Amino acid sequence: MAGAEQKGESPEDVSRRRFFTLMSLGVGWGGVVATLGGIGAGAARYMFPSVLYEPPTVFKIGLPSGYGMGVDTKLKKERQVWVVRNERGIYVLVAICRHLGCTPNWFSDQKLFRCPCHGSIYDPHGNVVGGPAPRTLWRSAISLDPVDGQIVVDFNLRQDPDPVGTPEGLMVEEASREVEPYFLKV
Amino acid sequence: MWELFQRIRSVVNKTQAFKSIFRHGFPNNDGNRALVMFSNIILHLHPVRVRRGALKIKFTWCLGGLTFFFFILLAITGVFLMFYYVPDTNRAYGNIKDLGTVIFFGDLFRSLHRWSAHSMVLFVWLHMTRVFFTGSYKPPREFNWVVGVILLSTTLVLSWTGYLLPWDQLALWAVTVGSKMAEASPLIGKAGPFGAELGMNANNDITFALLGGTVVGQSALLRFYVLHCLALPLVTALFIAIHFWRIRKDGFSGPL
Amino acid sequence: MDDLWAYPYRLGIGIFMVVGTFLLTVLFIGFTAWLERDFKKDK
Amino acid sequence: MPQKSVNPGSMEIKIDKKSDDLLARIKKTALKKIGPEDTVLVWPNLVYLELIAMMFALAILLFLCLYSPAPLEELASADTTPNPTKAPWYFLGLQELLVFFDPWLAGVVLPSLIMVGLILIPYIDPNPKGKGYYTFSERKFSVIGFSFGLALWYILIVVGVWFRGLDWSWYWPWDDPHMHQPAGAVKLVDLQVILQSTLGLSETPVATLGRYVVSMANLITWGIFVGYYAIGFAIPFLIFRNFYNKLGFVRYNLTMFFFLSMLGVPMKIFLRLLADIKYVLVTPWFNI
Repeated sequence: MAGAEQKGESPEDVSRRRFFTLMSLGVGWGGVVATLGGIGAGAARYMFPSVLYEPPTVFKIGLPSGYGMGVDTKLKKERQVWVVRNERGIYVLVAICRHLGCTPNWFSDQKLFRCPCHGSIYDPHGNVVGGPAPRTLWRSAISLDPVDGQIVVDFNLRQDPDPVGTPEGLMVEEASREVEPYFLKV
Repeated sequence: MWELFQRIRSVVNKTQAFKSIFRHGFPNNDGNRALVMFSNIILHLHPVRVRRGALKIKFTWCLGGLTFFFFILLAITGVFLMFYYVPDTNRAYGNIKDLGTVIFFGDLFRSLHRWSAHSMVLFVWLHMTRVFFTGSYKPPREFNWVVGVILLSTTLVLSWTGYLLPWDQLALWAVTVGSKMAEASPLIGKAGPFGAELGMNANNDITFALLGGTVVGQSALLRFYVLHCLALPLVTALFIAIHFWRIRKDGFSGPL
Repeated sequence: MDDLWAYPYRLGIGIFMVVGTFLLTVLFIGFTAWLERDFKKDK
Repeated sequence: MPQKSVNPGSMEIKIDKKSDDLLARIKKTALKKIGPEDTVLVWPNLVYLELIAMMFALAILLFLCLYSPAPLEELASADTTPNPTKAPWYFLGLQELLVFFDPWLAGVVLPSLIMVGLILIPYIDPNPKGKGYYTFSERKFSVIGFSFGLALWYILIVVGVWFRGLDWSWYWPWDDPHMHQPAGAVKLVDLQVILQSTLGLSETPVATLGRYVVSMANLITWGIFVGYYAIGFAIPFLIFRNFYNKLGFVRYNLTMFFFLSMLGVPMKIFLRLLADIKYVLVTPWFNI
């Protein structure tokens, strides 16, 4: 409640009563605002759960010997990844279209990944050869478990190089992608 | 500093935006103090003036007001709990355990929800007692008393349905006891007098309708969840509105 | 009648309930009467 | 209030006869006029008091939350029943009644009687005095009656919360709560059986209504039960006649029915506690 200024008192020399009124108002309402602020901040923090119940993002996908040449789609449904082997080794592509996150499908006859949502097309290396996708497919970090020799995939640790626009599409030089920890020379 | 603030304030007060939001100046003069009552949706529950006796706590003890405060608190904390609670018999208990352990402020919101629930039930009883002892239910306010009794029963059922949701042993068996009582109701309960005569059995009596089955299980949890989170709060809010409306229209009964 | 004070405490429960109910009734009535006097004093 | 204003060149708002009546009617039902002299502005006085009350209540609630947070027992399992199983505190009064009454009485009929009785209070209380202020002297019967009912409700809750332990048997605070009480040595007997043995009545049934075999003792128990209500209705009618006149026939019977039922609850409890009577009245459909 801002009391009206007493008549004839210039704003500079604020009276002692006025001063203490302002101070007590400040402390009082300051306390209220601080408390509500604290509860608000707590409530905001409440919205971010500390424990997630999502499927684990680091998982094993069996021995390297279990995967033949070319694209293997057996883990796409359960883990949303493709395991690809070429002459030099193995890499794991993440089955998430870089345009808007749909799951593309592998067409072995055409040797292409095609996204059903907006028609993005990727080659087996993950380069964009058609459609609106802005970047190439992610490759997850993979390593060999020293104990049982299985391939361990870290789904959220991904290789995402900057592609180069070429007539054939958005390309990334393959040699630069086949590097530790996204490629296993097995 | 002070004049700067004053200058800003005078500028802001004149902007179209400010004037569209607040249809009255800062209530530091009687004119605005009356206007603030007319133009504010929440404050308009109050009359512009009350008798001096209203300010004394010794009449109403602020019981009705606090009951309404608990109801609002319950609504707010209830919404927060709903962000994490799933009425599924396999997950409900886990959600509540999470709320109590890993979710920041989760235990606070749940305890606050529980304590304001118990307080609301207690204060509804005390409020009813005060209204009886001051004879405030006498004509022309009889029906407002009836609305109060309806509010009392919805509060009890709200609290009872909420009791089941954590799905721990206390919850499950406290509610099973309650539903067994319903089974014994005459005419519509299978175990009640004249129930069997009317062909009531485990699959069509009142308890079956209450639990959505013959045992307190998933469907019972879901029914109680819907009743607790949506149906009953709406009904209670509706009757609270009627209750407040009649208080304003009939005026206070005492020296208020 | 066996010992009324032993379990199941029949007499004990009976007395407890009678005394409890009586005390609470007097408490509520007293509260009203006290408030009645209190408000008469103010008027 | 429709103002009377004349805007040049636009629709003119007139107050005609019909709206006058409307105005009059609105004035009659509208807010009770409060004289300006003994009133204060709601803003800031009442509004700030409400804010303080709410903050105070919130402070207490937060303290309670820290002091005793919401408990969580182990996961619900249908095969193990905790001992004792207690309903929330506000229903423990009913659960306590279950010890003394049949489930249908304690669980359904009594609560409904309470609710209906509460709803009827304004309609059966003819006393115009005592409106809007605390008074006992002017409203003795209603205050005593209500206080007694409230006291019963609270004492049953107190018993249910603090004095009931394993197997829902009675535990004094000094009893060991984890040790089961010895099995109840008392054998409860129906009133009609007591009558039969004491008065030596014959077993032969007086009448049979389908499943209901009415023996003489049973008939007497009916007499006792109905007699209780009949006497209850008659006494105030004969002795406190002005009480009856003030109430009128319908209100009197309603009031007495609820009052006698309220008195009946503790009486039944004591019959069972002190006289080991299980049921006053036994029929194949219900027992009281």
